[in-house]
Amino acid sequence: SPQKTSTSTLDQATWVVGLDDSFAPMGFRDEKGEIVGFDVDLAKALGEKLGKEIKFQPIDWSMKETELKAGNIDFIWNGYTITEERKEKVSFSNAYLNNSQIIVTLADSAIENKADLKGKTVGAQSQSSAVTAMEKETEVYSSFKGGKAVTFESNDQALMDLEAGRIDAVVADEILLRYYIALKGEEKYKILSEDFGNEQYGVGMRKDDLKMVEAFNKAYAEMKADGTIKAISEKWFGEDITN
Amino acid sequence: MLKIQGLRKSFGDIEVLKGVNLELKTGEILVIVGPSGGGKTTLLRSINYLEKCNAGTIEIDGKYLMHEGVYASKGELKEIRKMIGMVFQGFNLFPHMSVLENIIEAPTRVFGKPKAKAIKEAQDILGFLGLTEKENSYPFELSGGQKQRVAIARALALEPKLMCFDEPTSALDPALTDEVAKVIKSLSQKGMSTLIITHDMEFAKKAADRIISIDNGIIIDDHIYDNGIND
Amino acid sequence: MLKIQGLRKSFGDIEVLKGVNLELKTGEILVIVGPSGGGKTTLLRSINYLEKCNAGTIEIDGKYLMHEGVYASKGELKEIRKMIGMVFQGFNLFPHMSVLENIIEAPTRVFGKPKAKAIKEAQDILGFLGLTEKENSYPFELSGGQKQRVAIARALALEPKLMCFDEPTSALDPALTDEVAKVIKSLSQKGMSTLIITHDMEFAKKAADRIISIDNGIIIDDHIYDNGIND
Amino acid sequence: MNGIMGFFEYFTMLMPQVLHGLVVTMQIFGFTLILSIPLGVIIALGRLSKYKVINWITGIYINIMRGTPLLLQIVFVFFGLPLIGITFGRFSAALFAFTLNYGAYFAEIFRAGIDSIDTGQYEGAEVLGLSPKDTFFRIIFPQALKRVLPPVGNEVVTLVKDTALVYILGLDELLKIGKIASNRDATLMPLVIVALVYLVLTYILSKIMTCIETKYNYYR
Amino acid sequence: MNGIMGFFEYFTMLMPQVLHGLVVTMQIFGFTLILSIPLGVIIALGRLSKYKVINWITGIYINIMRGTPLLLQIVFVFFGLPLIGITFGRFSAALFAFTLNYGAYFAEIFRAGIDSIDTGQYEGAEVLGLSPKDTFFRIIFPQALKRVLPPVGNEVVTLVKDTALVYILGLDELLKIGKIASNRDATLMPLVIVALVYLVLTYILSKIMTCIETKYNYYR
Ligand SMILES: Nc1ncnc2c1ncn2[C@@H]1O[C@H](COP(=O)(O)OP(=O)(O)OP(=O)(O)O)[C@@H](O)[C@H]1O
Ligand SMILES: Nc1ncnc2c1ncn2[C@@H]1O[C@H](COP(=O)(O)OP(=O)(O)OP(=O)(O)O)[C@@H](O)[C@H]1O
Ligand SMILES: [Mg+2]
Ligand SMILES: [Mg+2]
Repeated sequence: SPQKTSTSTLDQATWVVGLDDSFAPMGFRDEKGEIVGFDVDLAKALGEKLGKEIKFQPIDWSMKETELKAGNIDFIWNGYTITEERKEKVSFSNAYLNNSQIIVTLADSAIENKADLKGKTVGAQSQSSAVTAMEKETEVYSSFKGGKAVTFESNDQALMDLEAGRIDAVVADEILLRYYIALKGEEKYKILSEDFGNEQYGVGMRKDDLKMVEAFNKAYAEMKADGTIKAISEKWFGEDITN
Repeated sequence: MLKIQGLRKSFGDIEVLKGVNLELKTGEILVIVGPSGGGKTTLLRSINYLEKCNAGTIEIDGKYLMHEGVYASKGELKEIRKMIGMVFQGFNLFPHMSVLENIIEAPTRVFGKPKAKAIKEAQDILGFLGLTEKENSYPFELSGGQKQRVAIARALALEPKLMCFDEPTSALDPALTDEVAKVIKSLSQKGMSTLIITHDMEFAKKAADRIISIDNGIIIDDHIYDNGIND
Repeated sequence: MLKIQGLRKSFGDIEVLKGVNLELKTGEILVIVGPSGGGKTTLLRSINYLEKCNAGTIEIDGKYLMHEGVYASKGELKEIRKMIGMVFQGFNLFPHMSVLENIIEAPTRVFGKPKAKAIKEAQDILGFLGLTEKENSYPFELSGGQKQRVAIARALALEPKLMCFDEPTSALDPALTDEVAKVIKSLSQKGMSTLIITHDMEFAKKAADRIISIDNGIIIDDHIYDNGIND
Repeated sequence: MNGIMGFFEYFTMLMPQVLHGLVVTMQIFGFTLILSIPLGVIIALGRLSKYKVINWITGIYINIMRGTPLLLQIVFVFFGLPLIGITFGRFSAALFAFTLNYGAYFAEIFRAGIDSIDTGQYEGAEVLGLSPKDTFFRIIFPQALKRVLPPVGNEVVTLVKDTALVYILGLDELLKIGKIASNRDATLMPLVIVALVYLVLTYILSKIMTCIETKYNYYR
Repeated sequence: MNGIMGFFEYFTMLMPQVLHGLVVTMQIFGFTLILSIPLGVIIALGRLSKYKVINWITGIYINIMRGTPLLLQIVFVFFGLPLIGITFGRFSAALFAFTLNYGAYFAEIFRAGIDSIDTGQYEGAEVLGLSPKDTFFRIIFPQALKRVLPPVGNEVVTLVKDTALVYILGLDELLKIGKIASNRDATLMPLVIVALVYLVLTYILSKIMTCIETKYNYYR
């Protein structure tokens, strides 16, 4: 196996951060085509602190763990939700951001709570943690029209479909969804008070590279303490929402 | 029946027909001979509106196919062409149809003959052309002479007023050639007018009422031969 | 030169050659006539190894193309075939090559003639076949007889020991036919043996040393005509 | 996923999902085929028409359809048309885009096939007095059909694989099922399985095409 | 994105990225073309070979390549081959998979073209004593080339659009650039722009193909 099991990422001079460059505002491309975002700034800060050269490698999100395992990238760092399933495949850093799976409908929708979703078409991003979160609430999930969610390549497409009236609600990461709603006009949408639970973002590293995980957590804590993290969070979200 | 005056046709720079004049009476059999490349095929194709000519007049059975360089309307063209039959130098059989299907296609589709009647007539024609055994063969299974006879049969089944043959006996043996001459003669007695291109002088003399010669795009000899029947 | 014994060939159920025996001397010109569908083309194609026969012996210039139903080895076949020339009923010209290119292809590629020499010789042949003006034309621009003459020229340029013609004059006028007969005769005096299929008895008598007839897959008449030169 | 045993267990587990994906794939495939082939014939006729306008319009249509990615066409039909008030269902949108796209491809194939028929065949039909309609449907088209069978076969096989593009509409076709499972279980195994399913599918289709081609071999 | 003014501003802003994507697209396109056409000729010869083994192997190769989605082939080359110790770079992996895949498609096209040449042409060459090599390269292949130009043109246009599949390796080709921008700005405008770029690209390519076809029109 080509996995770099014997050596630790920590020993490398260059770190490759894998990200889906369409994942605003965590990691995406700006108008000039530069890779930017909250997670990108975090990674850069970490690299500076530890004296590592940071490279960003865009990947297809559906290939992320495969990319990590194959050694093409060293981190999955892109609004990567910590789940039990994923823990079996990667080692997570400590959680650094809280997030919830919120439900959005059009402003004039009659849907007020999860129970109202019965028999309705619900959209989400394919292979996102939103799907995992919904699947956990089996009863609600199976009450959807078709017995499951309709999954799209991106949250943007799910929202477009919502506007076209072919789906009745979208479930997604709060952080991502708020970004889109801000773009498309807040007045068009309604965010329900109920959600599909809280979860946390972490950084994925190779499963057996505990040395790296330890070093990561230590460095993060120091950056949190010295205000680096706070500054970045304020830049992207207007306030410090990190752990 | 057929009257051609001042017919001119060029391919690019080369003028192939240089003012052809020709007259054919009803029931007459006219043979056109002449050296290779003289324009015989082009003339026959022009009469069938397969080549567009540059100038001249073509009158068929009192109707103008072309009048002083101007072609008839689409509807008229269609009517005129229905009267003409043609056997190509290259046969142009339909490869996906059997011998019989090739022959009955036009009688049934164009003239609305009942299929059984068309088949019966086709079999008669195939009979005296010695092709009875091949009626269900496809063109690719035929010898050169067999293909040629099918092409003749297909044209005959149309019972046209004016029939054009381009080298109809090039692949036929003398016995069959005689047979074809006989068929043409008997049809001409029933009123079919015939134009034949051939290099086979034996055949020409057997079939023709009159033989003319064309060379270098012009009729050079209007009366090589005349069997005297028509005059 | 050529010796065929007991040659048999079937297409599916139909036996087309039913035990053909034939002998051709060096320099002899043999004309094969016979009714359409008799198996003439098939015989010629068999000699050129374009059809695989079922039984019999074909011996060419002392070498066995086929010996009692067994074909020669690949290498031998190649050597034997280099000696034979063939003009097809359907010409088989190469459409993407000009007349001149069609003719010089084999001399330059197979026999390694210098290009200038091959062109010179090709132009000579085109000259006495009346095609000088067409040397740069492509096959689709030629009339039927012109194509046929190019096919003849292409085969002649090979200077084969044994030449096979399948209806070489079907599209030629009498003057050209005579010309072709003359060319064949003069080459036969230089030692070329010739097999000709034709329906044109005039041409046959002018060219042939001997005429035989084939019908229904068997040689039925070994001496229709003999000009007495060879015997 | 250890060894052959693991493969079979995994295979059995995955099968129901794969079958579900297969059904979606086959639906898009089948309906597209049924709709786009006649469309292709019509467009091909337009392309060959002597009326300049029809000629020109069908030409532009073909160029646009073949000149832009099918994925984008699906996106425009599904997400774009609602902006101007035309809303398709998920499946109908996919079908609509696929039919328009494949209609253009088939049109080009048919046009080329029809063009390849020797002029002698037209002339033969013309001097027999056959109507343009008869000439086309009884003489030219049957012969063209034989010639276009191989390229049509190619297109059919491509269509099977192109159905995967409906993932963009949230339809769970074969490949998407495989990608989801591959990502979930961090193994390439589901993709291997999906590849095998495609292989079987295309194999069957090409056998069918060969059968049809053999049927047309009665003449040369 | 208000009106025509907005479009032009947006267009200008997006252009540098689009150009970057175009470069990636054109690289994959160009290299694949250069490598896969000769490969296609070789495989086609194998397919027509009288040696059963070669025939059979090339047949299987073609069936696998055409029978499974190119996307999966890319995934297998990039993620699968490292498992058996063969590691490609991102771009080389893409190129390798594309070449293998398009080689198979071109092979089928060439084979069909060669098959379509009349047996009379082989016979004509044979009785002239031309070697099999000369027969192929001087008589058959030049004529086949003329006939395969339209299907090759189709494949070339398809290739331009298929380059979009390298998104799976994270390469920033044209379509991905469009999708990212569309996603970021929550508008379909970038996709419209990308579609136009594809249209221009394929238009230029088909003009080039038409030129080449015209060059071959000197004979019929
Ligand atoms: N491919 C084939 N399949 C079936 N039958 C065939 C095939 N080729 C030839 N035949 C048959 O074999 C017989 C002999 O054909 P061949 O071409 O040798 O005749 P031919 O003597 O050259 O006649 P022609 O003077 O008309 O050219 C014919 O009856 C023909 O129908
Ligand atoms: N499509 C074409 N392009 C250029 N020249 C052509 C074309 N068709 C015919 N020609 C030329 O026109 C002339 C007359 O051709 P045509 O076929 O009418 O001759 P023909 O009298 O039928 O000869 P043959 O007896 O050899 O069949 C020939 O010199 C020929 O080369
Ligand atoms: Mg002629
Ligand atoms: Mg014959």
